[in-house]
Amino acid sequence: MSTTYTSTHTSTDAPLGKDELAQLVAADITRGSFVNLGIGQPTLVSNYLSPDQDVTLHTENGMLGMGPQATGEQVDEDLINAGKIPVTELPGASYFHHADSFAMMRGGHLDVCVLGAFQVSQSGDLANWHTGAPGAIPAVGGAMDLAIGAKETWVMMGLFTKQGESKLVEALTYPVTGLGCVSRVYTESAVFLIRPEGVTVRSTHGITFEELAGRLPVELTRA
Amino acid sequence: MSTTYTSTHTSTDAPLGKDELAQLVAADITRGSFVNLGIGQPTLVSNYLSPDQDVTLHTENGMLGMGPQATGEQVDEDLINAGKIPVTELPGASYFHHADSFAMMRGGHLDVCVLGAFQVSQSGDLANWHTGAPGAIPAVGGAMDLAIGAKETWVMMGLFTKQGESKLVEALTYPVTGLGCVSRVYTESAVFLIRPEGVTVRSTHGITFEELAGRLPVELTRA
Amino acid sequence: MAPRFAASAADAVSGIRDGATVLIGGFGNAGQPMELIDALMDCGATDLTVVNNNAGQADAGLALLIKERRVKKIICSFPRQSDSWHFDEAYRAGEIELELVPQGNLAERLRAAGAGIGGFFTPTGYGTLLAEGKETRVIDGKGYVLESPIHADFALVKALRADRTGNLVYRKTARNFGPIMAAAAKHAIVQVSEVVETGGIDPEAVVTPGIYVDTVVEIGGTNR
Amino acid sequence: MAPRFAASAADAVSGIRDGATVLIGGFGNAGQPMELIDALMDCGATDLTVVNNNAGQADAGLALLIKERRVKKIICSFPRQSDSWHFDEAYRAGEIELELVPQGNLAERLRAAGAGIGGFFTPTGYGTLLAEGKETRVIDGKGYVLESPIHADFALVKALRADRTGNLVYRKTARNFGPIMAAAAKHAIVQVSEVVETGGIDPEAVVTPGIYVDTVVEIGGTNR
Repeated sequence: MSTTYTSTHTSTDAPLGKDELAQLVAADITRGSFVNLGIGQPTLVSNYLSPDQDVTLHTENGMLGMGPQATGEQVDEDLINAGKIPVTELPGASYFHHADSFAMMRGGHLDVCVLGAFQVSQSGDLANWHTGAPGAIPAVGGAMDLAIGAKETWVMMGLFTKQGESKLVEALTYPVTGLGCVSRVYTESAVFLIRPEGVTVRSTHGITFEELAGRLPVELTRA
Repeated sequence: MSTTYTSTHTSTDAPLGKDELAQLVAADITRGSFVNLGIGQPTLVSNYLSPDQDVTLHTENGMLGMGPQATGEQVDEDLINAGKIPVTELPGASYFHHADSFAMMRGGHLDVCVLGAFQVSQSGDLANWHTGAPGAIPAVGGAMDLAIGAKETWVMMGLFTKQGESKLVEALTYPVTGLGCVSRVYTESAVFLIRPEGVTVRSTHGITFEELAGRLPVELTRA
Repeated sequence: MAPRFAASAADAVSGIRDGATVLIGGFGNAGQPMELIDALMDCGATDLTVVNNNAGQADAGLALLIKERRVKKIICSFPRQSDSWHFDEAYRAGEIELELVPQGNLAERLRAAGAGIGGFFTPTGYGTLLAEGKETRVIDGKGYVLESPIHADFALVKALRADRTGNLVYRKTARNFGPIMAAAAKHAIVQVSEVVETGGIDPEAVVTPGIYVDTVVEIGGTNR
Repeated sequence: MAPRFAASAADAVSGIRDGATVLIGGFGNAGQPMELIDALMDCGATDLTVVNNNAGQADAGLALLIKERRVKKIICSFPRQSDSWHFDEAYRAGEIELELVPQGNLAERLRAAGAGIGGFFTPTGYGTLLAEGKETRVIDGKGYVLESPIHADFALVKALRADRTGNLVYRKTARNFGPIMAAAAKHAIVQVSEVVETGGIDPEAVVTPGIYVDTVVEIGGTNR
């Protein structure tokens, strides 16, 4: 299943907050999709999926039909998401073991996966598992499986580092998670579509297209 | 799990009938084994397994805990064995799909598999799927999976062709099903153990060891 | 996406075009999607590649597709049976291509397609005619053959029950190839005895999650 | 063979010797066989190779085994966590070997071991540091890495319920690595909340057939 988007460029005066960004991602998910929201920031997206979108959430630790975070009496240590947070079960859920769960991802059955990132390259290469810093203990989890498994991989991230450098880059300087896998990047300042022909800016937020083009080391076209 | 047998040679005056042979195989199966009996003649073995042997039968079309052939009202077209014969379900049974079922075999989880054969070589190579005759339409089914999957593969066959030639051979002339996989051969005239050091005759039936040694193209030792 | 609930078997298979690769479930009569196969016969699609354990029996179902020369190639483990006369005739006439695959490799190749595996080393078939021309490798002293996934356009599967999200359960040995075929095909078409509301199948007992199911048709019938 | 029903967790793990490879189920606390891990701690076996999704958390279970330097090597996907201080210390001291594996490859390598697959081509990890030194291949334009099965001597698994033949069912996301670890190990040791008579588990709903289960210990406990 593909997703739809407006083909004309839009803009807002202010950068997007994390919840606004999550709302934007949620609105872009096609009705009836099967979606994995990774861990951390992308899980916010689930707060903005409407029931009539009929989206089914997958968690790679073995479940389809995951419901909202569990509270109070609902908390059950046998029912957690990939971030090890207690969740709930919706009608129509199913459970399966880890090999079946990752087969479901690797086999291309999920429509969309939304992930965080350290960097994304203009050709859709993703870095989100390892800083490569000396002395850092590496941990990968399901990051590499998620990156290359779904029909579409979308990234949610801040566009700039604390030092003001672009995290959308010509070529990755962090270790690779997956090659050529990212098709969209959602940031507080802009939404990017990564296509074979190059990077398109779908919308800008608190920054003009021209300012953005001046700050990023990547050739951009306006949607 | 290994199986036990008497280490001294035994003999009977007459060749074994099919049911006697099945009874002999059944008696050799260690208590608590998981066993696949293929199709055709080896399925007779199930008639001679005693309840206190606690043997669990596997059928490669997706079941453990297969019971006896179904009769009358028991017949259910959704419950068949690998030979497509209606069977029954015993308490403790389980069902699984074809990939899981063959993974169970290929992964070496079955203790014994009993198969028919056209030929067995002195090194345990098995031929039982294809005559290789010109114009014959080949069909393999689960034969190659069964041959190499179980911890032990036993063969039940007539020792001689209609022309009187030995089916226990130095090297196969029929197309191979599996290499070095057979550890025992049960025939009407003798029971053979195939070991790295050679072929041992465990028992003779209606033929002396010397007569047997004279008729077979394989070096034999007496148990 | 929640599956489409088709009005009839004919409606369910209406998207199958000439030249398609079609997986057909079942082992013997157990799990054979007979109504879907009959509908495929009626819909006229030809030049098909079919994957099934067998190559048709007697004068029904897949055997009729073969009789009418609608199947250009069959991938199966056990074509020759006492009542496979239509296949036998087409094969001897050189009018159907046969790819013979050991049953466990057939199952694993389908599983690999659904699981995104690019190829795998299997011990089954090593040293046999069916490994000729294939890459082999000795790993830890044991011989293996490299086998590839079998991807397909459609799967025709019979299950016992579906819920409204497409979750499936099967019945006894009729499960056989159904789950792996549903996952290996781009579009899985499933006939069931009954459709129940969402929540009507225990989440612990779901065998095929709805993500693998695209079209469902309720046939009713004789299941106990 | 029907499984042995052990009198205690200590009895259940008593066969684990120095140098063994031990698979430990669980993802977070869900499906962690805590009583079996504690018993492994008490039994004294050392020089272990452990396979788990993580590398121990806080001051319990696997973390304590690592603290005591009983684990010479760990194969896992996610060692570094906020509370993985015992692993972090051992690792920085060069006193534990780490084999880092993407989670899906870890699961598939365990599945391959149980399924008799000699190796498989997976797209996960292609072009990354974790594929360095491994055989790669481009198949139909897509890059794959060759990965090998992970065989083991023992598996420690937590399930919800066993019957007397060893058939198992799990509970919700506590299923995770249990079924594939039970199949990948020579000897699967399973702790369950309850044991029921043979026939007490629906044959259609069995997740791990008893053929994979060698030792069962009933722990009772808090499962709902």
